[in-house]
Amino acid sequence: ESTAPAGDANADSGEKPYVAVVSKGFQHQFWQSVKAGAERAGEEFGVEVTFEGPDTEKDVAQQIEMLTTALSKNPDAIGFAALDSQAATPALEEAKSRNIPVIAFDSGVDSDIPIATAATDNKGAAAIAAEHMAELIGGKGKVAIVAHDQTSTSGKDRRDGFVEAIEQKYPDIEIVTVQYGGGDQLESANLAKTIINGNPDLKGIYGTNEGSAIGVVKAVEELGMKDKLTVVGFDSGKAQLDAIRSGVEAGAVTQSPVDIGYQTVKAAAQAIKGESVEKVIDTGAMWYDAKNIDDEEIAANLYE
Amino acid sequence: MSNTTTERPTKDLAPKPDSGGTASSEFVLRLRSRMQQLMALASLVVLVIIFGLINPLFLTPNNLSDILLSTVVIGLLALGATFVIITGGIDLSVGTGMSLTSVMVGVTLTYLGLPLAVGVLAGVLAGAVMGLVNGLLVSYLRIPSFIATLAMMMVAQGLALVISGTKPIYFNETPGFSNLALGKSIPGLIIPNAVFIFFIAAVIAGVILSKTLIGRYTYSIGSNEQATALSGINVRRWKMWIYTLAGSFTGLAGVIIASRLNSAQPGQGAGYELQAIAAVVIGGTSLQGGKGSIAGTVIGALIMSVLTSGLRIINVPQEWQSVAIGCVILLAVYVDMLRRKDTSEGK
Amino acid sequence: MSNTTTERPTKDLAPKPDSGGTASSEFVLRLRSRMQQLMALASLVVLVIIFGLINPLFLTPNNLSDILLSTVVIGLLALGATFVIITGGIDLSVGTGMSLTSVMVGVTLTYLGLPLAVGVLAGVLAGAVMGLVNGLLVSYLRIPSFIATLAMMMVAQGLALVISGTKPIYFNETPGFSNLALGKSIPGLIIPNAVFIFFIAAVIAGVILSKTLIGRYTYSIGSNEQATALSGINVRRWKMWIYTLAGSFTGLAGVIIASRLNSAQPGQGAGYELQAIAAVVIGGTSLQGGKGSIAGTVIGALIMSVLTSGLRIINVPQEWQSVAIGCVILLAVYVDMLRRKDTSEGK
Amino acid sequence: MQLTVRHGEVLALVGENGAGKSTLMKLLSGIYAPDSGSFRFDGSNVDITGPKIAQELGISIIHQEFNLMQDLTVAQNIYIGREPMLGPFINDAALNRQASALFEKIGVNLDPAQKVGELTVARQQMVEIAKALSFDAKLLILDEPTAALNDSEVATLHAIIRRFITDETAAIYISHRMDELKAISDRITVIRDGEYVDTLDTEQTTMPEVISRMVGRKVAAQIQMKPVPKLGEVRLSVRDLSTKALLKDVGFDLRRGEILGFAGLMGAGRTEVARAIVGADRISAGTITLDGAGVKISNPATAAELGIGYLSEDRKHLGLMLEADISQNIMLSTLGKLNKFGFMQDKMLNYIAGEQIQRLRIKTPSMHQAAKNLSGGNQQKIVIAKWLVKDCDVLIFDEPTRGIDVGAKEEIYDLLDELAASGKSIIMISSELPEVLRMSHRIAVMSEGRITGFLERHEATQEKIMDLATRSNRGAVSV
Ligand SMILES: Nc1ncnc2c1ncn2[C@@H]1O[C@H](COP(=O)(O)OP(=O)(O)OP(=O)(O)O)[C@@H](O)[C@H]1O
Ligand SMILES: Nc1ncnc2c1ncn2[C@@H]1O[C@H](COP(=O)(O)OP(=O)(O)OP(=O)(O)O)[C@@H](O)[C@H]1O
Ligand SMILES: [Mg+2]
Ligand SMILES: [Mg+2]
Repeated sequence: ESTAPAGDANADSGEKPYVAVVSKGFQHQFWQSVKAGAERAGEEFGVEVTFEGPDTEKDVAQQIEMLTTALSKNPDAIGFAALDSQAATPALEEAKSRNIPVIAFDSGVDSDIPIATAATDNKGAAAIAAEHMAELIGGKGKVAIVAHDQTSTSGKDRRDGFVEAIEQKYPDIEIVTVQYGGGDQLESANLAKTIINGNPDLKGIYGTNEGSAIGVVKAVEELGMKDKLTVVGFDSGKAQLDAIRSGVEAGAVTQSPVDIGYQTVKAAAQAIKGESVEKVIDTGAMWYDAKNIDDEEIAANLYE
Repeated sequence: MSNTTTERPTKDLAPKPDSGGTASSEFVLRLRSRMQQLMALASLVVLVIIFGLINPLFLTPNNLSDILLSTVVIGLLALGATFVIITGGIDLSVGTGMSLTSVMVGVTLTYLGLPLAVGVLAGVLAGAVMGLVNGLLVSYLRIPSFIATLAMMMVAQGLALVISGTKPIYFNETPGFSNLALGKSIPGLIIPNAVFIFFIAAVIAGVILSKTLIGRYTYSIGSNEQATALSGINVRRWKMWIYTLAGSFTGLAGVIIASRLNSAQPGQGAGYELQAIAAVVIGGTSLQGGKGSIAGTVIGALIMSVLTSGLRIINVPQEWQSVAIGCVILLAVYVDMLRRKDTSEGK
Repeated sequence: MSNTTTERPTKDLAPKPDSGGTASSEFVLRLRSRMQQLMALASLVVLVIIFGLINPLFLTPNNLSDILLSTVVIGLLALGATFVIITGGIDLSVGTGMSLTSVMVGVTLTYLGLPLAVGVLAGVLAGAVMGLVNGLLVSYLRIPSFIATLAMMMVAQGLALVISGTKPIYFNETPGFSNLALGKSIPGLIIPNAVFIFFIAAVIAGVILSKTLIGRYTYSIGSNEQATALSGINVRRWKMWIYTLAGSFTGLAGVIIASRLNSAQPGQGAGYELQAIAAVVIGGTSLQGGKGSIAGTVIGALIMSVLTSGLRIINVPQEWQSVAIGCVILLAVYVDMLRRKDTSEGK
Repeated sequence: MQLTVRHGEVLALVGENGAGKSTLMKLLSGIYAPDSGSFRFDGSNVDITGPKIAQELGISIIHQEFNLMQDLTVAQNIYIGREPMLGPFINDAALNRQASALFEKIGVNLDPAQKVGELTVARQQMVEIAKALSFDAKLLILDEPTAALNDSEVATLHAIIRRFITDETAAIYISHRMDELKAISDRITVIRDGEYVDTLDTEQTTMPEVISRMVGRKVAAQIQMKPVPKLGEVRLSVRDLSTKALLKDVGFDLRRGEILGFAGLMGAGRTEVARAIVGADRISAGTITLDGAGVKISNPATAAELGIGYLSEDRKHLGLMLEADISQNIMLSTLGKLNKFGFMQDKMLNYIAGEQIQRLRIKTPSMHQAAKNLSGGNQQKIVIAKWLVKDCDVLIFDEPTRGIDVGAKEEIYDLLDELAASGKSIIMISSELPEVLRMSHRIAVMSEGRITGFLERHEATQEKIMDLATRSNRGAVSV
């Protein structure tokens, strides 16, 4: 049903224009939400959308292969969330030379080739988490980070944004350890339990993505330390939303995954038509907790 | 658990004919097979002590109970893998296969709203069916197990995503489900059910492997498949059942992980297979087939989780953790090798 | 490449005694060994045609060239793995090992600012050293190759992160470096250098495997390690060199991926080992050892990349892609099995 | 333990299974290291620490168990470690030429470029022999080289050995076939239980003498051939059996209580007949009738269920689980009957295994010893024991006495007679004509995949058998 349109001039030939979206991931709910947003925009603006992403956010090479194959399909525009901007340069250059507009999304592409960027500032978002953590634990004590990845941009930024914010503003808060669970819930849960067991005076834990945060929540639940530890998370997912509602987790920072996908494809559709697009589309990040979780503005960005 | 084939009752040894020091050499053989497990156990104890010395918090009952809990999933996968590996095969499908079975539990309980017991059964059954398919591929289509189970690994991964619609399935409608793994049925004990389930499964696996017909054939197929076939054993059919049996442990692992996460996560599982196989091999089971024990596998799985947890609790930076795990695995296996020291070349 | 042991010169055949039609059975044998490769090639061609029919864009020179390019890294890893697998071993360290070697290239070129050639050499050398360590572990410490290379996989992963400081190393200061893989040295041809490097490497590997002592002993060790040792061959030393040789292909892969990504990515590589091994096995090399060819491996690697790329270009949803890859791998290997059809049990 | 070999002689080394013959030879060729003692070679003390050293000294050994690389060609196997080089490359053409020249010299027919894995056991043995002779050896050790050969091949081998022996060379020849010793050896050294017993001049001794030294007691000088008993009705009937590879229209009847011998040159297809009957190989045509009913046998499991057992000629690859212990090996075929609700009756199992160990006098310290640690002959007994416990009605023994010592051989013969007398039907494939002649009630002779004739016991002679065995494609006989 969904074979790629052949030929260069789809836009003119009456066939639907085709936007190939290459994301950073596929299986996580976050990326599935981006995909949903992209597809919604596809329907709305009459463009065909394909969406794919590598198995892990470490696999730069696999993503480059996907981007290269996407280019072979002669898309009318490309949406791209770079795992590593530099590594993608040759493929992006090719897109440019073939006049295929590139829309960067998620954390952005460090290059002037993309005509627009629909991104969240991961570092900024992590700083929001840090502020709330600090506030919740009263500005002092030990905290730990369960991160999802050590090498990917999002993994690093969400860790560093948090660490930097704490170091700058809260000298009395000590980050005792940063450990990585690969975003795997089970692994993160085991990991978080070990951290808690190893640091009896721990005040809080921050999980840097959905899987990590849910893992931390599981750990706290399993240890029955609901009221003793402050959990701060990232993104959403049903388990995390439930935890926030029930008070196991204090709150989390959410980006707007649906909006990211939507804005990316929207910009692509505009570019294909030759309309001008905003260079920077800030898809924002906001804090949510049990109090504002059902606010319309927040709820729109949460996924189960 | 007392599950090696090398153990057997002493009483009924037939009279031995023209042998020199019968009783003593019998005893030596017995002792050696005990030693094998003692040594692996010793590695485990040494590790626990070392971590305990570096950080006493490692030895708190809570942490030890957590380590046991964290052994369960890999441990269950390793139990199944032990059977396959003893036949001389390998099973790469256990990781994503586990995800697929947990999705099947989700479909049964959440989508279809069937009772808890049915869901558990569905998970184990799904695993068994997957194992059966592996077995058919390996024995009747004669596809090397590495390839058959690699393909199954990919297919299971894809099907888990397809069936779940690429999103987690939650079990909020089946309230008792998460107690399956995390409940503490034995009053006063902090050890959760999952650990007991694992140990019961291990005992069952051990008994099957050492005391039943399918266990015997598992060893004999691994020792010499052709000779076994020529001895009038329907090797293909038995192999098929062995893979099916192995698959049901994968299924059980799928049930437990679903219960523990209170959700079926379709995207996870890749990479678990290597950990499970590592646990099996650390436990002294030979990838050449013919040799191995469930007790060894349990110890191997414990070594893996103690190592992971210990390195974390003593705050070894993540990047050094994998280096350390690699080295300790080498060391553990090397010590094991030394013990067996069959050092003559060409042997 | 003509690299199977089954091929041999015709001239000096000794008279065969009690066989019916000597010349014809010789011919049949010859034909069969050719067929083996022809069939794998046929699978490949069939795949290409199918994808081409579904989406003509698949057959554009640009896309075909991209597929060749995407074969290079897994292909190079598979070349090395072929040697190890023919000895009857397995190499799980190629994936993360590749990352480690690419980090070493980064250190040499970017951190130390040494000339390009030195960087390339450093990468290959780093791979060789890693292979050497694998070899020492396997042959002198007698650790099963699965465990030795699994440990190396973890250690390499960790070291890559430690050495790089857990961040990518970029090659912006070494301008020519990215041309190594992506430059197009042959005017008028759209195929990038990396592809030629891969094919040259494959030819070299093929010649080594079929025409040199180390190649001969690779087969010999895989066929019967004991007998080889009893024939007065220093099996341990040769095994060590075989692993070292295999490691240098991993090193070359590290150089190429670094050049292609214009950066050394310390975190990636896990999972590549299974793909490389799959390519080798699809190419007809037996995990039992003793049998295999480089030509087969090259075809196996091409099948893998055609499959991946083809499914993407015909827009198979991602969750179905892995299902499809799994099934096609099964099919390809099954067809291969059928051809060899040694269907008798106990044979 | 002591042993002296003189220049220019063939020294036969004899002893019961497990006496230590192979072990001694492995010490001599550097595979095992001695705990104490020394070797003198050509007058000087030598320290043989490895196979390579032995080779360099000029000691060349053919092991009892094959040491061949199945995936390499014949020539590659023979010259491994000594490949002719062309720069950095192996000169395979020269390699094959060398091998061809060698084969011509020693008079064997082998294709240098064929893979060893494609050869029959007998031809693999010829490769081993050729390999040993390819060294410039001064001392040639042959550990049961004829176990897999038939009489004409044995003759060829003996001719090869005689040509090899000069004033500079010597050979040690291990065999359980007493008639060969007379033919080839100059002196005979007897060992028992790892100890030197005596050395006798072949000319001046008799075989009963040698045998009594071996077993340490007097044995009956000549065994009486028992008369052919009255046979029962036809139990197994094979008609028009053909396989793609070799067999053509093989047909015979096997009666209750009958021992049907199968003779033929190596590669005649006797093993193939057995494998085809039990379903180990696929048949392209033919019918098998058992007790009057047609049966379809698709694999050895079906055959076993129907009561047809096959004891393979290649015990190492197709008979034994080398790493598993003796009782596991013996009981392998019977496990299915020894379980209650799937649980193994280990007491029973060990009891039966113990019985068999005693009955066949398998020399082992314990039934839990790994099979690989037994001597070749005792390994063969394990395989036999496996089929004895299975209690099949039709038993196909393929080279059942391969590598078994004289004493044990008699025991096996008695056993076969006993089995036949109790109503079992036996097919015995053997390359030893005296054995075939002695044991069979009737003999089927094969050549090139066909049965070329049947001989009743009273009319059979070595000459008649050889005549039928060398007949090519004409005159195939059906029942
Ligand atoms: N690796 C080993 N471990 C333990 N015992 C062994 C080992 N190898 C051989 N033996 C024992 O040493 C004894 C001598 O064995 P050897 O193979 O030398 O006998 P043999 O005289 O060659 O007999 P055969 O005629 O059956 O070949 C046997 O009792 C055997 O069980
Ligand atoms: N593995 C094999 N691959 C190819 N050909 C084989 C194989 N095994 C046997 N053959 C061929 O089959 C034919 C019959 O061999 P078979 O073993 O049945 O003979 P046999 O009469 O039992 O003789 P023996 O056992 O004394 O060698 C021979 O021509 C042999 O070359
Ligand atoms: Mg012997
Ligand atoms: Mg035969």
